[in-house]
Amino acid sequence: MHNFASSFIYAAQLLLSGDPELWAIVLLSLKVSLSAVGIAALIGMPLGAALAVARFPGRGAAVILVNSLMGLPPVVVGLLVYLLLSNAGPLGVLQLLYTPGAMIFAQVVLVTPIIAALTRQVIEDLDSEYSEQLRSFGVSRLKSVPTLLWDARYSLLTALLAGFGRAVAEVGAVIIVGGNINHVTRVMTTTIALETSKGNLSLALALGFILIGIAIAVNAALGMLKSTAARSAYA
Amino acid sequence: MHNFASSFIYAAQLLLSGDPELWAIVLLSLKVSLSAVGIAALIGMPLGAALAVARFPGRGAAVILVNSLMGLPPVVVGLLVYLLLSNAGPLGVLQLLYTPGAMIFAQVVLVTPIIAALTRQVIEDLDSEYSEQLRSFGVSRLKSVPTLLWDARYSLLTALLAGFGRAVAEVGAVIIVGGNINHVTRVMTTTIALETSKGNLSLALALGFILIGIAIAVNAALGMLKSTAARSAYA
Amino acid sequence: MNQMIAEADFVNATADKHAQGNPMLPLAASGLRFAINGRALVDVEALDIQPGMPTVIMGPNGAGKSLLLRLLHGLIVPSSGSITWAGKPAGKNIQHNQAMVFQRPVLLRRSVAANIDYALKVHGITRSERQPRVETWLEKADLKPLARQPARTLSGGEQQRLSLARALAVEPQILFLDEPTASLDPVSTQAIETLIRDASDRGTKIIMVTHDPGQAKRLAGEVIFIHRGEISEKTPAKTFFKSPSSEQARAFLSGGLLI
Amino acid sequence: MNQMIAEADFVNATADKHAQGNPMLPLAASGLRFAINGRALVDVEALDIQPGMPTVIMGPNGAGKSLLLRLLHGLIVPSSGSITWAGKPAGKNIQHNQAMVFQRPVLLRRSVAANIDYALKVHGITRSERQPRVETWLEKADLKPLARQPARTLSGGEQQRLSLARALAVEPQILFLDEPTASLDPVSTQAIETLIRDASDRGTKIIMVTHDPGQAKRLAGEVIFIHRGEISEKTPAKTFFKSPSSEQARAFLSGGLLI
Amino acid sequence: NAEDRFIIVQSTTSTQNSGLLDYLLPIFKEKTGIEVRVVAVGTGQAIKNAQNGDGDVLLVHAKPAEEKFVAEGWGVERFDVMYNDFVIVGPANDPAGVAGSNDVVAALTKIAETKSPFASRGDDSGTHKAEKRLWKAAGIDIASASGDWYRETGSGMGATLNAGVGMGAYIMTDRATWISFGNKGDYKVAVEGDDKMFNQYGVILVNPEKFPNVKAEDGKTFIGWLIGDEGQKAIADFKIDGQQLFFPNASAGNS
Ligand SMILES: Nc1ncnc2c1ncn2[C@@H]1O[C@H](COP(=O)(O)OP(=O)(O)OP(=O)(O)O)[C@@H](O)[C@H]1O
Ligand SMILES: Nc1ncnc2c1ncn2[C@@H]1O[C@H](COP(=O)(O)OP(=O)(O)OP(=O)(O)O)[C@@H](O)[C@H]1O
Ligand SMILES: [Mg+2]
Ligand SMILES: [Mg+2]
Repeated sequence: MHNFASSFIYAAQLLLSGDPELWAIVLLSLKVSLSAVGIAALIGMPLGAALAVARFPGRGAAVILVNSLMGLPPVVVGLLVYLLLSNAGPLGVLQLLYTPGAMIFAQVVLVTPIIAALTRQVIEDLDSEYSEQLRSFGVSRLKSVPTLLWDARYSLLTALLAGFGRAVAEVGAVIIVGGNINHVTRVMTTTIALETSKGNLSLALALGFILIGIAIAVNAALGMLKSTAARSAYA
Repeated sequence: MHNFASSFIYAAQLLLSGDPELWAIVLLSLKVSLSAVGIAALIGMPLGAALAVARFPGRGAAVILVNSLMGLPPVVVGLLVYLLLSNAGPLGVLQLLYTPGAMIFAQVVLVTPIIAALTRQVIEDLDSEYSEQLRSFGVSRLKSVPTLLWDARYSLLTALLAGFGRAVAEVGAVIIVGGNINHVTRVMTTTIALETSKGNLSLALALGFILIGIAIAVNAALGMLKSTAARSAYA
Repeated sequence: MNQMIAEADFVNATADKHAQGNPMLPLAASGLRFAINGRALVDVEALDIQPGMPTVIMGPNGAGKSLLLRLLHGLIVPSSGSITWAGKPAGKNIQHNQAMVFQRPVLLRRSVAANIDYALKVHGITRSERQPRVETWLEKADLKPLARQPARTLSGGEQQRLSLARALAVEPQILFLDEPTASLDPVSTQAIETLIRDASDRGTKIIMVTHDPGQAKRLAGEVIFIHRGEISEKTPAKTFFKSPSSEQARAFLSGGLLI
Repeated sequence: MNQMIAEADFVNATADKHAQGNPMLPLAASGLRFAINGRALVDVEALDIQPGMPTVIMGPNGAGKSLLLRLLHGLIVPSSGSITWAGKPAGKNIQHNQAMVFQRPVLLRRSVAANIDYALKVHGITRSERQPRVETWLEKADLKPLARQPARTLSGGEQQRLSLARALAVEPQILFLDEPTASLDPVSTQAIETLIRDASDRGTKIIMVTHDPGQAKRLAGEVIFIHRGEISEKTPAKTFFKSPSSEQARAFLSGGLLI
Repeated sequence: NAEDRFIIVQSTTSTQNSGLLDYLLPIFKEKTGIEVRVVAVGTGQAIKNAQNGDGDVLLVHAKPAEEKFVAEGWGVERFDVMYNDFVIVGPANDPAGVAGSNDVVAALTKIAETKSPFASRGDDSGTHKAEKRLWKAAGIDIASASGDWYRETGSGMGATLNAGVGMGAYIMTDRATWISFGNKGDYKVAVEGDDKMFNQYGVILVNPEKFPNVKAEDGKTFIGWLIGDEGQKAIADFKIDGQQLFFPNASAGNS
């Protein structure tokens, strides 16, 4: 039977060994996923909030669509982005394929609906309280988006973290558009997939523990930020 | 250049052809993911709600942990479940490996933290309103969980849908524990991965569109349920 | 205008001081109906509000007073009927010159001062102008020591004072008040009534709901009495309290039961 | 007990009717302090509440009345000090026999009837017993026609009546009321005061906050006056309104400014 | 219950992606009533899974590793089944000028000299191991070129082909996968026919003494069929576009 504890120890050893290749992979993972989440938040949060407050025919369908796109399969996103960025594709001139840029692109596509859908829910809940007051202030529905996003910022953190979780954990999209090229586009998840296919299950699991450790570190850092951020004026 | 429109048409043709193999795969996908989300909801919602209302030392750390586990990589979950269910593993006697049961198991592990983390946020927001009133009624923090879940049910739907999105889209875990065995454990995502690796990109993309269509159908069905459900008594 | 005016008659005497030229008035509504599931909650055949001293709306709980204010302020859309301001339908510009204090204050998740600042900002007032105005209104609402406190931790009365100060700060031409002193102690009530009177004297048209006949006597130029969504009467304040014309109002004022 | 009792003196005469044996009293607090960021918002050296007619808490906005109720009811934990009920510290059993109506009603996202039903259910009352009780209290709070309406769409006054009915329905031994009639019309106020008086007569100890001196006169057995978190005085109601012993209460009652 | 009569075969992606198993297995089931469930993963993972007892039969192409598997007692006995060959495919414009070559060492040397992109699976699979042996024979240090013109995709054959075609790189692949591959673009076989590019498949029954749950009887039946006349003929009969993909050689097999 496989010994989980030994994989834990293996993970610690790997980290402590200070292997520069491992660190390069860890850093690339973080760079790609954090960039993707950042961009996805810039798109998804206003989008989700607008969807929460706007009233237009077809809004119900739009909400269902955004919710559904949370189920975009990474492999499909990878394929779509691959076809867009490939030399034969419409964005081929950018020469992004098999670069970290392509991986960020694919993850943005994957994560934006998640952040948008969760933001819509949070903002809709807050808006049920704020809506009449804001309109009384003369703030139109769409113009109320920044206010709602700001006042819901602590609740929205969870949406952001869900997006980060998806980005940092997925392998299907980045492996297609990044190619998992050693020293260029190899990240944690693609390495884990590779080691698994080699049958190096202990190593794969150890890398998995390191990846979860990274996720915990990022979450803890954001959690810290949230609680040290003067919670004054927010009750 | 690849023609996306043609993949759309291809997808429609595939569906209309009524190919029993395709339908079997679609149904297995739905069965596995819906079961997994159902079980994950039964575990994750009370867990998330309890985390939202309970006060104990280490609660902050627990919240960070659950948030982080949203970033569990499917491949790692697949590996862990594989090692548990393998004949050499502690649960080998169950003979679940390479069956749909194993796939449900893995997806439950993957989805539970997502549902729990999002539930925690929703319930924490509602509890900030309800908490004192419920305690005045003599309802202890933990006993208030069912009330809070019930009164937040419409907001929680989005958490459920996020979990469903993750389950129906992921491939890394189900391919390891299910083995992508034709006619037995082949689902939409593993089929897409297989066709991609065969270089049948049009077919893969067409299957991807079908998968997204399924996600939309499930979301629309739940959305319908929500709006026909007497929204009376909920304002 | 800081002396304390308590005598209703004396107040009435200040009526002539009102700027008669409020550019948004008269407010006219006709055939105004608001129904939910076919049940008419507000059903006002005709309503006409002129410049002058405050118009006070009275009536039993659930009569439709709050709904009427929200209809007039443009927050909810009538099932049928129309509302015009000085002959024109409501629009962006008209909305801009109105403010409302809700029966249940909605305070933003910000500090007390930031709540006032926000209202001024979205009203288009520049940063440099805002700061002194925020200070002034904190002072007037007696909230200065609480300026940095999260608004949602204020006591019930403090919240009500803040939401009133926030509405007055933008110096609207029309101000809707929904029971603005319900949670205030007698001293605060007096102070707030003074603020309301000051605004009214400066030309702001006050349209307010209250359950306190004493307050209505002190402030009202005219009283609209609502019962089951319909206007029973609309009478100058003096007449109303002496001899209301509708039976419903008579029963209400004498403390009889209304069913 | 359905006749309408309005004369304060007559009410006082009913004091002897009170069940003297409320098993949870006396309520005693000592050294009770609640501070946020080092600022004491409530600071009560000693408090002793005995069975009998309602104890009414008065004081300016922000004095700490609501915080004191929440401390006594066990919703917030004091920074220091202790509270005992008939000599015992608060516990599950004691909590079970109390109810509170908040200044700002918190209604569940359910129908009006379901709100009352919920309170009864979590109080441990069986389904068969619940239904008639729900009906009774809907009737008493004049909410029968609104039984199926979502509670959160009620008007301000209706919400307040519902939350009072919900609290009374469990027949608590101790009932905290935080300005329970602030949004009520005069008729509803009378009806609610009757309900309160009935409960008090049946032995429920009422501890209530109000800003309305008239209401305090009508209901109170004794008055506690709070100023800046401290108890200025605790006096039998008759004495309090004639000659309050503390300067703060004197200023408050005469409408003077308190700073 | 016939429904329940099945064995699990741990195999590699080439046998599945080429369609060979989809062709063979129904024939086998028709005859014996035994369903064969195939888990197609990397060679390393397939062996590892078999070592955990999660399979009854192992069908892969990495002879040294297979022999080690048997020597360590995980498997009962190894049989040759069939072979195919590796080819190097490249873009039509042929930047290294190797098209038409049948000398793989010379071709690899040219690719390295011209620094033409080369996509390697880099996953320690049977194919990757064979490729590394060829680079070694050519005396080229690929480690120093990694990330430059030599790109290790760390993926299966299909993913590497997709990526290689996408970046215009040469790729070494087994012929079966290539023939059935659907995303060829303008790619053609550039190098083929060198004896060094021979690719042998073997089959092993997982040791039932180590894992009592191994379905030894049905497993043996499958192996026997595969290396017997019927199976061997079926392998030879499997064609795509008229081309034979695998060449049965069980009779010539060593044990
Ligand atoms: N969404 C709704 N659905 C059903 N009934 C509603 C809804 N909104 C309001 N009502 C009903 O309409 C009536 C009028 O409500 P409104 O809030 O205008 O009363 P009000 O006169 O302001 O009373 P109060 O003095 O208690 O504040 C009430 O009986 C209320 O229950
Ligand atoms: N979390 C908090 N942080 C800072 N100050 C607070 C907090 N909660 C309450 N306060 C302050 O404590 C004081 C007492 O509040 P409380 O709600 O008890 O007043 P009150 O006597 O009930 O007043 P009102 O009559 O207006 O309801 C107020 O000045 C309030 O601003
Ligand atoms: Mg109202
Ligand atoms: Mg209070």
